[in-house]
Amino acid sequence: MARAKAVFRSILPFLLGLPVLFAIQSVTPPDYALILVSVGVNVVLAVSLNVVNGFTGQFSLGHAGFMAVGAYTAAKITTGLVGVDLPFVPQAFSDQAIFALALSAGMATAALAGFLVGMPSLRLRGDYLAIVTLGFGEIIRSVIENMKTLGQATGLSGLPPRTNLVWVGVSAIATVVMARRLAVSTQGRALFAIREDEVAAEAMGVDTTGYKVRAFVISAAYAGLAGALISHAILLATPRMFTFVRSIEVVVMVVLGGLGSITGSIVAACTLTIALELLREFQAYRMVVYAILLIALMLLRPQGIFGTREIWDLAIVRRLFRTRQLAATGPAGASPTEVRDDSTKGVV
Amino acid sequence: MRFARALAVSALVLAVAGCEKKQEPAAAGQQQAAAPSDTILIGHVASLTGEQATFGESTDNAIKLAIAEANANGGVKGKKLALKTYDDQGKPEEAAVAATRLIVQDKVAVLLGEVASSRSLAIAPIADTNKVPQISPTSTNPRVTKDGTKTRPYVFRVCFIDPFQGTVMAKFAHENLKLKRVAILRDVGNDYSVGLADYFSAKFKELGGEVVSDQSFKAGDQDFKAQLTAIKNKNPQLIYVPAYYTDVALIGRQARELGFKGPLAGGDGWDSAKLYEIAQGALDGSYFSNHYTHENPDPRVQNFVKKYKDTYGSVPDALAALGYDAALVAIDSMNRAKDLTGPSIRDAIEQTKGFHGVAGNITLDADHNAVKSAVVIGIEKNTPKYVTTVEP
Amino acid sequence: MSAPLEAKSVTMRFGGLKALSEFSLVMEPGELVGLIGPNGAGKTTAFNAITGVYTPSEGEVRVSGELVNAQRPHEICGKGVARTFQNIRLYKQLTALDNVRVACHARATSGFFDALFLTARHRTEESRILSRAEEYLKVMGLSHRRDEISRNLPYGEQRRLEIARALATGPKVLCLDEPAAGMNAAEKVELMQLIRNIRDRFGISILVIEHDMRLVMGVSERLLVLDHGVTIAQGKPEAIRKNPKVIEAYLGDAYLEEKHIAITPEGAR
Amino acid sequence: MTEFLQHFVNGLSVGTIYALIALGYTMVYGVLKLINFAHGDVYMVGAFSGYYLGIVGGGGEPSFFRAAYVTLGAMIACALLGFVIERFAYRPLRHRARLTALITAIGVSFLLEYGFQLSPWIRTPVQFPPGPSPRFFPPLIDFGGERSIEVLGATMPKIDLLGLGVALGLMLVLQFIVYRTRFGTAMRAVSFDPQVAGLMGIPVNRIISWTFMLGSALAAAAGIINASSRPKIEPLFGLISGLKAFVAAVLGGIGSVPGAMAGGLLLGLTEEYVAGYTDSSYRDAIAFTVLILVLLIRPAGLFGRVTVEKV
Repeated sequence: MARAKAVFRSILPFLLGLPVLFAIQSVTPPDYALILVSVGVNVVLAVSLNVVNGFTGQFSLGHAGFMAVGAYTAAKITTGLVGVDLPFVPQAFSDQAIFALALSAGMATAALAGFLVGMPSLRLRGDYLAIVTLGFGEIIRSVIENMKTLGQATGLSGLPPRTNLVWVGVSAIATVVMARRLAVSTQGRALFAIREDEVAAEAMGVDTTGYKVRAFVISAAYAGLAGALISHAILLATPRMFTFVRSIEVVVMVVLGGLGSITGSIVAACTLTIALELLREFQAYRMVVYAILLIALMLLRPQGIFGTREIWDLAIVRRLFRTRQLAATGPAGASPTEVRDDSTKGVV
Repeated sequence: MRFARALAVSALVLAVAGCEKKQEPAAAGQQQAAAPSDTILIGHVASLTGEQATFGESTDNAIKLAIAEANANGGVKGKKLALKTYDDQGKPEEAAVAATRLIVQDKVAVLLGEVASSRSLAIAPIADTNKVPQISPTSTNPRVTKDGTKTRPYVFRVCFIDPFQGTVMAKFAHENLKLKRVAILRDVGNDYSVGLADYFSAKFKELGGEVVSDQSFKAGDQDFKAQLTAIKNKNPQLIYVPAYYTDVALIGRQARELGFKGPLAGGDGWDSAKLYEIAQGALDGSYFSNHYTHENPDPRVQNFVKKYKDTYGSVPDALAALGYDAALVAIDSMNRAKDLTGPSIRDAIEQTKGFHGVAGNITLDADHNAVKSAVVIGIEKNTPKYVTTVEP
Repeated sequence: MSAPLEAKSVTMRFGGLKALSEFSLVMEPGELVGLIGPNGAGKTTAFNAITGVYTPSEGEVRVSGELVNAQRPHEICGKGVARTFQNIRLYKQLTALDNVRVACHARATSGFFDALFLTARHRTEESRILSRAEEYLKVMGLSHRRDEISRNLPYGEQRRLEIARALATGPKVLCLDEPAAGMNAAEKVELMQLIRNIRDRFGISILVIEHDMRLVMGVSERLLVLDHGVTIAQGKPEAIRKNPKVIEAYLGDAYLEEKHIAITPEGAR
Repeated sequence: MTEFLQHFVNGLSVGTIYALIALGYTMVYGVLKLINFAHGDVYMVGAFSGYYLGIVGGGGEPSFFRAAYVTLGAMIACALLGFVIERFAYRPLRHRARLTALITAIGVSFLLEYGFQLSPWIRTPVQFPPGPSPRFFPPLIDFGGERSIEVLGATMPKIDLLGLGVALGLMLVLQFIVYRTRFGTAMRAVSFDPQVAGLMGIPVNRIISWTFMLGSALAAAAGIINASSRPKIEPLFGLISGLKAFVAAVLGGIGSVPGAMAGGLLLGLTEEYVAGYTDSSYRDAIAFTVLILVLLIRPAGLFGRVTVEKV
């Protein structure tokens, strides 16, 4: 019974989210669907990168590399199993099951890549780490460009159209839930401790290297998921989709949202993606406007949209919800009541 | 709890936003193609910014020219044509979004683009699903119009594909130039370059020649001497550089600086006035395959070259010529189509036969590829000179 | 039963410099030992060598009999040696409670998987950590600061919070690096009393670095005096007080203290 | 042997450019601990300034005078650009988290790259912005007769030789400035601890501005030298070079002047030999692998000093 309850609590966000997602899926026209897919994918990317850059304070610039690993793995599986049906189930279900398998495989290989990259590089700090992760990202891309089975520069095309808003939504929820649960857990606090003071974290029994690698692996897995999703939305995986510029875009979202703030990452990912879409009318001026926007936003709110806090920590939002608690606001995941009233609040 | 609440609220907001957004296009969307309006919109997806912006720019310029001409001649079926171009920054995922927006929101009758195969591949499934024909001006990868064994019903191109162009130069080098030993320098990050290089290499070997060195670079590199030194050391008689003029000009210069005296060769990516401006004679004695030649006395070609030059101040490159042709084929097909719905236009495009474009006569085969002759152009005294025509 | 902490002829070399030579110490259970010496005597170096921040160039460090020389600080912490820092190193942006909760993590058994899937183990662990953390805050008299960002605490409370944090790792040996630095005389006396209480309440051994000799003599059962990396004396406070070597080494510093000339905490590394 | 030597010569030529850009990176990083992401684009602007100056003034025959005028002009233009960037995009964020300034740096980088890709607003006497298509950079110096010299069968363009000389000269000048002048002393003080330096009466803001201007001017010089040797310029050509130069700076130990020089040359030579002797399609991958290996063995780069955090 307790076990069933635990399982239920664990999947509750998804149970709540699914009907909403199906509703959204059924009413969204295809043009908005594709935009929403990229919004969702960017949320996955930004929130997962936040685990490394924001929670743990390690500056990684290799997110696109892990996306590529996830995308190519998943694409290989779905294209390889195209036309394969599981017995005894309808074809649509079989397709989705294979896609789920492909997504998981993408996450797993990306996580493995994250482990291989993280093990050596996380000995380095700050900008050195940044440049090494960037280097790894480029190495991954370079390897793909040279592999005949991965289609070299053309990449893999003709992927089955499996990504839909439900998948993207579930992935986004999964990422946010992952980040949030981490933030309020003792493991997450260990990550914050590493960000705040690595020496002191180590002295208080936090295996800093191990935790950094773990954060890196988790983050890479979700990047792989994002890669798999976007490639099955545009039915294509090419090295050009995973350049270091892509990694930089994600870093921009994370910093703009506020390092360590999950809701900040979400809001920044949505805002930037939609803003870029609205700016499409400007044609060549689009990126210029975008650049000016970026500089202006950073100058106006240097701490990011929400700083290290979450949206509900902001005074205006608090008033809106008349939160009981008036104590000083904590940084991401530091809200102390979170664990205590677990019985009612533990859902996410 | 607070978090759960926030999540719920944001989900709600998202849902509401989704519904709201839904309303306007749905309302407007019902009458889609049947709506009597006096303009026909043509969509173009191009890389107006990013690494390949220069190609997107010339294609877009040429398309504008074609549409202006068509409008001056009375438009199509009594309606004026209008062009809507979206930038994709040279990214496939952006191209997909841009294409979707053009089709669903702007309701374009025909979609033109993209220059690069990797981006055309992102657009192709969208064109198919929405039953709006796509004509790519310059995507040469066979997979653009053919998904596995199945031809994509709504995707066409007005250029020849890699297997043909690669073999043209291989044959020319082997038979006309009587060369036995060649080297290849390819742009490993560019599907166009890799495709051409592979087909060239296969054909040249099949003809009994030898590829002594196969080197790579990446677009944006400034220095190619490492590869060229290695190549020169193998003593090839010719270096095949299937890349864009932006890189080829520097490659030519650096090959000469290293003392390589033989010819270089390439494909239609070479065709641009910039090539000669930057190479400054370094490419003299080289050859490249192309769709057409500026020297062609055909008034259509001369007219296009002159107009383009007058409007944009530069000689059109191959990308411009093909962009122009793609637009012309689209306009011609719309004229022939029984109505302006996607399927009708598609049928009309499919029947394109012997169409007289500036970059050659276009006949579309069963796989929606343009079957047309290629010309080989030689470079003498830093100017292009027509050499020969190769029939398919 | 071996001693909770034992250092045998530990030597630390940095290039040609011998920062610590032949440092030996056996901590008995429940013992309160003072480590004193003038600025630059190698006190903090000794701490760093014991807690794994540095790997000793020579000699052995044993925790409960186990050799821990090459182990990393978190491993040594896990074996039961906790420390504070001379220049306070709290997690500045976290609340007081979270600072302590991080330390409770050292004894946690649940992993990332439990956290991400909210297993039963994770939940019991979290509530256990919470109650423990609150207990330590209470012991150190910081309950009222529970939810405040640690950066915003007054100096003295930051010091106390650091001790609470070290205690929360569940140590057998607690190493305090100048816990009274920067406090006034009354606060210092109060703190020393607190340290004694902690020792009595948790039954752990405590090793204190202190600059102020008189103060540390009041609380310690045993003293160790370092000068230029060399242990010049050790024994009961009364004996140390009379030791001529100690007086000689300390003259300058004691003099300074008397004149109330500020000595920056950084000075004694 | 000839081939080996030829590769060496080629590698030096590429490495010179990396080194020159890396010098600017390293200086800015030294004082601000900021990855000036826009540095590669300042390099691009430098080349374009030279291009415009070459067309507007002094057009006509290449000469030493013209080269000097164009180079100095471009250096001044970029110094001003560097000043503006620092003043308006970085200074307001100096006391914020370092990643914040990195984002504005990315913003500035985008602004320059995409701004220069716009189609021209001004058409005479020059087209500005230049638009995306590549442009030919006119020769500034006429070496008369042969453009290359030959050493043991390896050819080296004279312009590359000149570039190497200029780069080494600039490095020595920089080393002199940093270690032998009052300005350099102040710079090092600011680098060590800006707050304390401020308390000691050093005008921190002015020192940082000057450092930025100096770094940007170096980038401009690199732009001109590169464009003279490889006369094709376009708005995005600073992106990759900037990245590589940053790698070079890190390789040499970021913050170190000789390190930047050594890192640049080493990276240039590594790439060259990798591309020349192994599989050139892995050129970038192997260059990055070398970087990673070096950093794993020497975490602070070749010339950087490992700073042990005091506990």
